[in-house]
Amino acid sequence: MRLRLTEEEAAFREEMRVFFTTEIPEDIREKVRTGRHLEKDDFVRSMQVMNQAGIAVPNWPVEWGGQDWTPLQKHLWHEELQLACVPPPLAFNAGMIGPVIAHFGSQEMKERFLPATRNLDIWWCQGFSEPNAGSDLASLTTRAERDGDDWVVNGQKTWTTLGQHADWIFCLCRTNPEVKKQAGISMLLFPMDTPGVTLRPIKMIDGGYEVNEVFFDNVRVPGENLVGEVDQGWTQAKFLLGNERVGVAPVGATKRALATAKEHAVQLGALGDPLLAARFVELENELLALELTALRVVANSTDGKPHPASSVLKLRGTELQQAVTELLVDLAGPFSLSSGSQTVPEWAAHAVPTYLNFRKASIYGGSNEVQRTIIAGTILGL
Amino acid sequence: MRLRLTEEEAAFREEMRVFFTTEIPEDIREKVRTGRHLEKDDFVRSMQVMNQAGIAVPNWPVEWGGQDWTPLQKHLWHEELQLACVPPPLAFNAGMIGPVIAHFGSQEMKERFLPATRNLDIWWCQGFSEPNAGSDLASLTTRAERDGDDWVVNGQKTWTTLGQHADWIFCLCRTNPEVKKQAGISMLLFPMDTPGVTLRPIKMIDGGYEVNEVFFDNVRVPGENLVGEVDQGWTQAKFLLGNERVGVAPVGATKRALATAKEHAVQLGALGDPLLAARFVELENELLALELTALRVVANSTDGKPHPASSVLKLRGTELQQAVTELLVDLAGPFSLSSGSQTVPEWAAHAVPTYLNFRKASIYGGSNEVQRTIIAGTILGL
Amino acid sequence: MDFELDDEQQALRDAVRGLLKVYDPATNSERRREVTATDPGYDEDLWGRMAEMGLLGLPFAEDDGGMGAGPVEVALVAEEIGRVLAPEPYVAAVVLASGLVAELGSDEQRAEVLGGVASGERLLTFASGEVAEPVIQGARADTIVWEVGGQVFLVDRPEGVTGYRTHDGGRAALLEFDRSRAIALGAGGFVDPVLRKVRARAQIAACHEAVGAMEAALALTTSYLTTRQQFGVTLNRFQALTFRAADMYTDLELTRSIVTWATLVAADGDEDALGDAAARAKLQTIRAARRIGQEAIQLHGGIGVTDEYSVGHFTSRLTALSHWLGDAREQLSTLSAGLTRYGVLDPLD
Amino acid sequence: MDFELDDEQQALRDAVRGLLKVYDPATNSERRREVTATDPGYDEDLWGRMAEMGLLGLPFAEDDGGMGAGPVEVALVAEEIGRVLAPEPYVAAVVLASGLVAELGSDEQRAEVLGGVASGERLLTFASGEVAEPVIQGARADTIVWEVGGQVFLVDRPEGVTGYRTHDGGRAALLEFDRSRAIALGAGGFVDPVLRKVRARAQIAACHEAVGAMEAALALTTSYLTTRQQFGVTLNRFQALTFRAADMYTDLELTRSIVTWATLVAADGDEDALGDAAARAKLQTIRAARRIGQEAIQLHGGIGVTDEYSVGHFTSRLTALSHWLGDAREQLSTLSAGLTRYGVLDPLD
Repeated sequence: MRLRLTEEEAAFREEMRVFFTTEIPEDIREKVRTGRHLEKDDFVRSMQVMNQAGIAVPNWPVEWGGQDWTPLQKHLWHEELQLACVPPPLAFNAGMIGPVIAHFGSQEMKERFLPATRNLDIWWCQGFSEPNAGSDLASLTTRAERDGDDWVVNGQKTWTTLGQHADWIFCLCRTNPEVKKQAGISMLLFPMDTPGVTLRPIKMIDGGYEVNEVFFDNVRVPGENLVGEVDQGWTQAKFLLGNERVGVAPVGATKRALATAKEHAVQLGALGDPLLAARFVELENELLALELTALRVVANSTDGKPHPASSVLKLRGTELQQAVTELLVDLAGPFSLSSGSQTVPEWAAHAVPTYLNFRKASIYGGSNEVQRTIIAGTILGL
Repeated sequence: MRLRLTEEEAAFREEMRVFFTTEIPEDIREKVRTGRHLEKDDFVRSMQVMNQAGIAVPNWPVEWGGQDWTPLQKHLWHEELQLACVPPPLAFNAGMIGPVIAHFGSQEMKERFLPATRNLDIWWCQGFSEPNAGSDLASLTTRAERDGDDWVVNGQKTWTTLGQHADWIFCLCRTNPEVKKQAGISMLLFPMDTPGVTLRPIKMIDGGYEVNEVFFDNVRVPGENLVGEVDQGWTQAKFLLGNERVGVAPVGATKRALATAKEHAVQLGALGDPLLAARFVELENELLALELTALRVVANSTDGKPHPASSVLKLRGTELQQAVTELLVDLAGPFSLSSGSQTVPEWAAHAVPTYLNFRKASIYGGSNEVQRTIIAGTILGL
Repeated sequence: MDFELDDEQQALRDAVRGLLKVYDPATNSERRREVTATDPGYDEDLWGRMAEMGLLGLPFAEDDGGMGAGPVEVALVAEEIGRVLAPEPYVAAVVLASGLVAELGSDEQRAEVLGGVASGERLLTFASGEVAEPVIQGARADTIVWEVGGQVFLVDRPEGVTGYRTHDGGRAALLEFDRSRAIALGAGGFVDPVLRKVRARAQIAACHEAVGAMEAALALTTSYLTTRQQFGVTLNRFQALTFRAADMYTDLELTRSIVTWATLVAADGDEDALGDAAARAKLQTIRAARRIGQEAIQLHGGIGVTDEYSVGHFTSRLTALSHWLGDAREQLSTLSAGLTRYGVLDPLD
Repeated sequence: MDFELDDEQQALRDAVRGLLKVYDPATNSERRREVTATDPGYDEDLWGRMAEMGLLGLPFAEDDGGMGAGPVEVALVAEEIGRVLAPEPYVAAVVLASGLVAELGSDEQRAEVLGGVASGERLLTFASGEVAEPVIQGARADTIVWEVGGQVFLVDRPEGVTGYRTHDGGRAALLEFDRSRAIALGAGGFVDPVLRKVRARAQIAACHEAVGAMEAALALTTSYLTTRQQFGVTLNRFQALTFRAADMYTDLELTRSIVTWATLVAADGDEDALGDAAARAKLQTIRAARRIGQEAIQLHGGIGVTDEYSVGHFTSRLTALSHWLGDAREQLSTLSAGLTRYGVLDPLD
């Protein structure tokens, strides 16, 4: 057992810290810091700076731009990034389709897509969930039918996050309705401006736009845009969702949000209230326990597969993330109603919209009910 | 809508308060007040004083010693009794078998048992749960077989509360194994000293004895001791368990316990701690909301049937009862370890044993899981 | 003790429910969105119909142009408003601001101001000079009931106030009075006890609005659980979800009890008891509102966080009601201060 | 950063586990009951075998007759003790009381006292003169390490002390010193920093004991859920129950992380950081212990509250550990006081 980082690890961490706090444009980081809306261009600029330095997609194979880092280094990279208010590399590119193409795609497909994907020249979106297939993803009904060398796609996706910015979609389609539902699914790639693709943004409870419905009406997709083999989509989706759970606990960002809340409380002179102080102490402590658990998990993951305890990180991580937004609402108190005002501090005006928006954290990306099911089943054998 | 008690109701309440605080022996009430162990004789003396005054079994039919009280009067009787630290009339007699005999029994059976039951000349115990039939009561396997006019009982019961004091048992037995499990059950009455009955006390986690296992080895029961009709036992059990949920929320006793805890906190000079004060406020408030809910339920129950919301009372009532025992443990702090000591206040020495013992409150008499199932199913239609 | 509405009260409730049915998310999910999209954020025609029904003058004396009704009637209006999230500023305008005029105004002030309130022609709101709290409908109200230093004045709305949209779809503004003409209500002077009393009544009415909203949020949730399919069955087959709905129901019923009790305390007229009862009702409401608001969204999944589906709006409104007129901190501090003044807490004494 | 035991540590853990297997509730539910039924409430033969294995001198310098091991080794012994609820007073006697002697004693005192501790011949315990807290094994201990006014003394156990059984099956006593001969440890004087350091180490060891107990309580519970039948199926078919087991696991893992980290802080030797880390580990342990202790009983149903089945004993022991060496109030107050001294809390700095 060992508490400290090695000298190399500490140096690596410092290098990341310096990079993120000096190389990523300050205007972008300030937006993240104050919880303001990020434009598409903010994500692109930030990711391209990282890609330039070769650290946009450390989890990818080295030959495709990844890094031969230890799990701890990847963790440090991710934590420092969050603490420095850097927008994380776009998950759909860096965490989802990139690794899938690198693992399942042909050499042609890799060459065609991976460089553009890690540089955010292509903005990907995820075509997985459907109106009647949320947690029960495998029951999806969007179908792709062979027509010569092409596929013709019909159906509908929903909860397509940031789809309004997307250039391409990776889309799970039913290619064989005759077999067990998991066995008849394939993954297709196609541009969002293909004829027959329609996107409808869904307004969120905080007034913003993040998710979309996407409709497919006889969308023609060339056969070469099939990832890997026909009917291999479920395997690819499981691979992808496993990757999605890496770094799922937003520890760094939540720590930063909690420290910022503490600054507000000090400014308000509110920390003299022992009940409020106790609430900070309990949250900081749970967050510390979570961070240390994340470190344990990265320290023990050897084969790159997601540790089953990553469900613990997602579950408690989103609970704590939400608890901090709740704390900010209570800190704003009566001023939390001033959500549209210019006369209260920005954080207080944002408090309730952010609180409401972050209810999604325990729903998206595998709801907390799904995480509990995984913990009970996979870890506890129940 | 009306806030106040009517003059008559207020007078009734005062009458109960005076009776309980002057007629029930002080030594018994002091035992309840300090959480000391009650002997069999304490229950008997207390109930006999009440029976003498005609108020031991107000829920029974008037001709058998009950009272023609309104639901509110019954509620006031029950609350005042708890606030005055009077041991409640033995539930197995007053709340369970008495009403069952009065409702289902023959005239002979009523005359034979009811007067002795309400005077606690017979101490009844309940033979319902079995090792493999807890929450799933209907799957019981203790069987009663016809032998001439008699029944012969074989099997085992468990969780028989205070069975060590019992003179008689009311016992659910399977009389027809061929039909649907609910349809083949009958209720038999027999003395605990019948040959073939063996009782084994189960030690509780706090070191006391409350529950027992009861074994039946060819126990011969005369046919006249069958309650009502053969195979009517499930109906009788549901009737009984419905009654059991009346007055299930131990509001008065919990209020008293919380007020006593507050006295201890004041004596310790601990209420200056805002966190502790807030905990008292929150508990008192939830308890107030519970009491007012109990009042709403009694005010609206017209036909004597248990209101479905009684599951709410049992659920939250036991949660709050447990929360108060937990508060006392924390109040005792380091002294809570002195559970066997003579040198700390009695309440502090009792704190943890009581806390551990009262974990039963959310298990016995229909666990909180059963109550949530009832609320979700019966009330919410889920 | 009796917690049931009498026949007349039930008739009033049915009438109010009928009037507000336009906002019912089950039958018309668009109407509230339309109304809250443009200033003043509520339906002035509907406000006029509420006036015609007598709702805007409900708690005022008949001599002042009101209906002479009591807290129970006000409570049931507030609860119906909450049930459909009607954006009309009933509690702020009628119960709080106009309530102060009814208590403190001279005969002339009451006749003039309350007459206009009851007829729907004049919108009042309340502002405190001490705290820069958001003023509900501060940019639309005709007259501000302004409390400063424990005294209360009538002030015309300043010119050129710009309001803003609050997260729950309402409207608020920050008001600054600069050489505005302020007229003392009645004889003037320090009126802290009256301020406390009227604020407590408004707190209780706001709690009823929250109870209505919680009941509706739970109903939406149970309905969703019985219709939404996942893994080939409806969601109510998942025990972990139904148990959470059971806990929501338990929270709702306990809150309904304590809030109704507080209304009866208000009706009973004991002013000492009123402040305590309001603090208790508010604390319980705040706790239940947070749990129910969060669970209602979670049990809906993805659509719960969209603007298109109504459940998130309930959570937003419940959050607003929890922080308006005193948040949990205030109630805890009030009740903690009184903790040693009694032993057992007895609602029947 | 590395949270794994090395090979030597794993070997030690396996040896301790083997030694304590007599108490494993899965294989021998009676042994602990027998041992705790009669004074001194622990198995003196087993204590002797622990001495032979070197466990009782584990953290002392080799020159003092010890093994020169560190906090990690102590932690794993404590965790094994917790896992089977072994009633041997390891943390109180070895980590706390003897830990003070090791830090403060003169060469002669260390040689004499610690030698006896390590060989199992002399039982030490700790008593504070300030607080009339229960003294673990106060009626059996040969020597009391007595803290009064920030100074620490060695005192022989007074004659005629009567102990009592604590709710968790242990033994404690109230000690009164009346003209007892007290010998200052080492040079004497005020040694608050050392007291804080040794107490922090004992707190962390107690947390490890709790982690072991929580792990075992969860294992008992999951095993029960997969075997106990109700309504024709095993209990693990009830989603509401399995979700609660998942929350127990989450609590356990988070606690294990923070407690292990605190041990590494102790091993690292930074005394400023140590007190803070111990408070954090203790607070998290107290919170998790309550939830896991309560849920373990509830998920067992009726047998959970019996003395015959072991799960309730785990809850009892977890409650004792939560209140011993500083309850939640103390940790909250310590940590609240330091809240503004840092921004982001960083365990890697």
